[in-house]
Amino acid sequence: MIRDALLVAGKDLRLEWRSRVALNQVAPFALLVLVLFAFALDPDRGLLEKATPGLYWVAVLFSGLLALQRSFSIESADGNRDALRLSGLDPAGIFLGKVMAVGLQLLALEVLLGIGVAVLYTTPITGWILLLVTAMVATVAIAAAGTLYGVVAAGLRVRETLLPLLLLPVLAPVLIGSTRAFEAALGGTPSEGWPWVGLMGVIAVLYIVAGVFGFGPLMEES
Amino acid sequence: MIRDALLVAGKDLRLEWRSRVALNQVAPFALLVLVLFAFALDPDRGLLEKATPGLYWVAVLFSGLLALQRSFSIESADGNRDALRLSGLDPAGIFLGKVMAVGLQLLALEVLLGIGVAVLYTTPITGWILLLVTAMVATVAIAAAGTLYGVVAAGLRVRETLLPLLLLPVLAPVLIGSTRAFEAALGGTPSEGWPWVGLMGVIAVLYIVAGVFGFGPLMEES
Amino acid sequence: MIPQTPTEVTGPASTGSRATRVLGLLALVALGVLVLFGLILSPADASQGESVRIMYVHVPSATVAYIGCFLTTLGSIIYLWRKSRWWELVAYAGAEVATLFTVITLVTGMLWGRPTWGVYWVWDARLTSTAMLLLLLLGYLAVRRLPADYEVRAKRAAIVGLLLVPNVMIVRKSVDWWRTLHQKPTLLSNGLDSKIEGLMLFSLFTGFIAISLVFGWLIVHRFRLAWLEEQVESEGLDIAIAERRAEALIGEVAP
Amino acid sequence: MVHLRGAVALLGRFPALAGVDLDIDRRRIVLLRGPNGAGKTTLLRTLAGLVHVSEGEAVVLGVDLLTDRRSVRQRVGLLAHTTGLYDELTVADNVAFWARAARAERSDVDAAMARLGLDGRLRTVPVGRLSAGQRRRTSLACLIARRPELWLLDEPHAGLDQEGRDLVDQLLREATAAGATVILSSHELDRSLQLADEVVTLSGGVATRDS
Amino acid sequence: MVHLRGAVALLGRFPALAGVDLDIDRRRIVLLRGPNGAGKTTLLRTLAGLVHVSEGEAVVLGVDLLTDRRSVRQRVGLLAHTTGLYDELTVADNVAFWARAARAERSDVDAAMARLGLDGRLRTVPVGRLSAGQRRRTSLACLIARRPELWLLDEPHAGLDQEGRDLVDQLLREATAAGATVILSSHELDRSLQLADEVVTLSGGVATRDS
Ligand code: HEM
Ligand SMILES: Nc1ncnc2c1ncn2[C@@H]1O[C@H](COP(=O)(O)OP(=O)(O)OP(=O)(O)O)[C@@H](O)[C@H]1O
Ligand SMILES: Nc1ncnc2c1ncn2[C@@H]1O[C@H](COP(=O)(O)OP(=O)(O)OP(=O)(O)O)[C@@H](O)[C@H]1O
Ligand SMILES: [Mg+2]
Ligand SMILES: [Mg+2]
Repeated sequence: MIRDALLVAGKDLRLEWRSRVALNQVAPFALLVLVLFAFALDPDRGLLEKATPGLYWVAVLFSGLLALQRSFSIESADGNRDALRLSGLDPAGIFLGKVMAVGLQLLALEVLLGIGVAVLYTTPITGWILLLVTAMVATVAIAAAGTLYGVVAAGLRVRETLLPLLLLPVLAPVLIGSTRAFEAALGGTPSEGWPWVGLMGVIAVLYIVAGVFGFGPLMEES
Repeated sequence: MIRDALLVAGKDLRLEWRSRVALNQVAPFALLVLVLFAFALDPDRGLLEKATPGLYWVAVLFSGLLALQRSFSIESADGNRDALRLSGLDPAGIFLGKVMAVGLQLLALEVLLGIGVAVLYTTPITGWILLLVTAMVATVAIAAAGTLYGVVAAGLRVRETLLPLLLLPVLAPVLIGSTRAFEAALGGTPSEGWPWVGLMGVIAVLYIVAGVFGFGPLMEES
Repeated sequence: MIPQTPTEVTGPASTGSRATRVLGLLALVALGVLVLFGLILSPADASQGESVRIMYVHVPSATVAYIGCFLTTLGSIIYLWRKSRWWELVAYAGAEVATLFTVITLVTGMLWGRPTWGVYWVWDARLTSTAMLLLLLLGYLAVRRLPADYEVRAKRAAIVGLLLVPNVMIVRKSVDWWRTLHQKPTLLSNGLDSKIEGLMLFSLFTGFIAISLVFGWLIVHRFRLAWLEEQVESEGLDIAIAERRAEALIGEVAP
Repeated sequence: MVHLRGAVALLGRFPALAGVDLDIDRRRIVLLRGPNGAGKTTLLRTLAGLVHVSEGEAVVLGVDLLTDRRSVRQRVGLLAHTTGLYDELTVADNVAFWARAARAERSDVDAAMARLGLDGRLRTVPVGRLSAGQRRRTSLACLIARRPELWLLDEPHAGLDQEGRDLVDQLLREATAAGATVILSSHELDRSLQLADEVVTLSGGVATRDS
Repeated sequence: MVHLRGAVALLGRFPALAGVDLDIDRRRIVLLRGPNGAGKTTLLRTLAGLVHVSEGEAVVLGVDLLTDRRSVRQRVGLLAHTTGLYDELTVADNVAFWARAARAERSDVDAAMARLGLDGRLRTVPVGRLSAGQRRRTSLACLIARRPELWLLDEPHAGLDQEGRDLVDQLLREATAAGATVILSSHELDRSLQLADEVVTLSGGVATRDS
């Protein structure tokens, strides 16, 4: 399983290396989302600062969505699904491999967005440990849920529209949790943040487990 | 040109009629975005109400993006671009046809989101004429710019990521303009809104002209 | 049998010439003069203190970034019209260098904003429109660097580049009607009156000259590099054709 | 009809056509053959005005491809490997759209579908659910409804059953009888050598005419 | 090896296989033929464990397809029309990925690529830029590197040049000599009738064995 996961992750990252889509397109888009939000809200200091954690995570979510779509558009070639089913790769391995590749790209995005937020919204940063742990856990949760639902949407020619629809409600708790945890960290009350991290940890584990067992049947259909 | 435009628009709408992607997926997504925003911002009444026009248009933008991606995923079948080039259809006609089909779907989305906003955020609605004209003009601007950049991104297997990157900064003025116009309408000072409508009209015309002339060369390459 | 890739073919090895070396030298000298006047000779500003020295880089950078954008749009128009590769490369070089100077403007502006406004960033009209400009440029570069053939990338990028300046103008105009904190035009609107003191004004002009020279040098070199890559490619073409034809002979021996 | 002299076509940097000489008269059926990667598909796409000719002479249907590719396109019909059909639309919708885009009459559309056996149950099946051969037939129906002056067919027999193959041969003979010119590529030599008036062998991007 | 009795397979609501009886022994080369839409592709996909059998009996390689499709899949090799290759990765990357996914050795991968003539310039070309036949060869290379027990080939000759066709015949003969079983569909009867030990004709989702 681990071997298969590494094989798949390696393939995805090599493809990214050759095509540089995440680098040239997803990363600028992430910054864009930040700027856009600032447009939409009145450029009134107080409001923006209050909403920073929420906006950060909404931005992560939207650009993460793009990274996920790319991850599945790779697999959308005609007959790719059949090829994977015939390949002998362990479905759990495929799942973990894609989670790993997406997770790595997401982490890079989050660092970038973090810098963007810190600079653009001039938020003073405190509570490092909580921030880092929150980011890690939330990333795993997003990557796992995204990959699981990604395969549901994949191969239906409606990926672009279906994936966000499936994913956003599922990730709403992650959005709330990570926002609250960030607020706690930035607000100097980390102890209020940890329960949220715990919640997201539960979600992450839930989706990893669901993916490891559910990916097989999902690839199975028809 | 008009004949070709109608042929293409008819084909797109028929395809939507058969597959119901916009109806079953884009529309729920649009509502979802509204709900998500309510989550991300503190569910503090005052803040939400103040930000309603901005959030409405951000929601229109994101779900319009999906509708556009769908419009081009239709054309992404292997060899479709060649087929269009050989078809004898006037490129300007193809452009206008796709703008028409997307525009109609966008208008439907806007009505839906309007109802959503009115209900979810309990915003009292005033200044009907300005609201309607703003929506019309903004729709044309979004559809025209989106279709033009859609074909720039089309056919390269990177559509999902490239289109938002290209489109969002271009549409930022539309976002600002329509938000301000809505604010003016809802705030009871329509006269402040009209200059913004004019600005969006300029954008719409710019992109329609660029599309009518640029679509040919864009389909030409290689 | 691994065929030679076109880049292994040797061509003119340098991107410089006598003229550009002189240009580079001038740019260096001007930068030296700028450092001398900007950091040492010119006085600190009455209200802004030492931080005013950032202006000598900030303002010229913004200006040349605009020039770069203009070059991109111009090059794109001519490429679409005349299919001129030369102009396409000018457009590309313009966009890359404009991106660089936009970043410099943003960074210097932010460094300046901290002591003057107390924050690195505000959602002010000019700042926001500068950020948008950067994003538009990144969009152009993303298209120009698509993993596809030259013609495909060039044509699509040209359409984006064509709309670059109009877009910048629209973004500019739309945010101008917003709230503004940034410096209003001081130089031209007020003429050379007492607002800027003599030595500061001279330093600023030195800044313009130095940055413009650097800009020119970068554009010329970026363009030359791209051009040489093109040349090398087309030189590789004859070899490639010969190799391709050789395939045929092998094919005929064993049909 | 077709006149190429030293025509070079690049795909990316690769000279898929490395100096092709070719002259074809009206009403001929010409077979292109050659090993995989020889450039047959590229040659057909070039003649259809889809690939840019970067060197040499290239005149098709009296139009110079170096200066004007667009006006050639509407007058040729290309049967390619990729069909460009919309998977979610039915067979009838697809044929109607593509044929009417090329200004074909309604009656031609129906005749073409009937000719290829697409007038029964298959009419209302979405193209995405067709078998390989049925899909190919749909593509062919779009083509014949257009009545092109120059037919360019990339392995037209591939995927079709015996009856379909005979039908293709017959369609091509009818087309030349009606004044059109036909160029096809094929790896199925038995059948296509019988069909063709002339044979051109492509290899390494260069063409040689067989006696 | 293969035992079907009254096997029914639905695609959507359409019974693409409407009660197929079929028995195939080890080391045989079996040809499936029949008109377009007869169900050849569906039958091959069913035997590969990709399509659900809703009625009847179906046993492949000793595994009952009605209860366990997954364990069959790793032991068969399917050459389909759609290749599932990653367009942006090179030929070598693709073959390596798919072959190693099936636990093939590095040396087998290289041998397979050499066998299909993919060891020269083509190694490092992205698959999206290959010609139709070259793409097909890449797909075949993935297949032979896996060394399946049961080979299922959907029109294996299509798109290949003369040398490639001979190579396919040779590969299949070698495979049966090494103990594998081969089932192929084809519309190219001249060649495949010579190759096959047995011929099965499919029509309207029903199979009949030719004497
Ligand atoms: C991130 C922050 C900043 C950005 C993105 C930025 C951007 C720009 C741009 C684009 C221009 C050229 C405007 C034009 O010619 O149309 C400019 C000019 C200028 N900036 Fe900034 N700026 C920033 C911060 C600052 C700060 C903090 C100051 C000083 C208080 C400042 C002072 C000036 C001045 C004096 C000019 C010349 C104005 C003129 O004569 O037109 N900028 N800036
Ligand atoms: N961008 C590229 N880089 C390198 N080689 C390329 C590129 N694009 C195409 N090729 C090569 O150009 C040739 C194109 O051949 P073409 O598709 O015309 O062959 P064909 O004669 O139709 O072959 P087949 O019989 O396999 O269909 C192939 O050798 C292919 O590998
Ligand atoms: N969802 C569906 N609804 C209706 N008919 C369907 C559906 N899916 C498949 N079919 C039909 O099932 C049949 C599938 O045939 P299959 O692809 O197995 O044919 P084949 O023998 O391989 O034909 P070919 O020689 O053309 O490749 C076709 O007639 C097709 O139209
Ligand atoms: Mg070919
Ligand atoms: Mg079939």
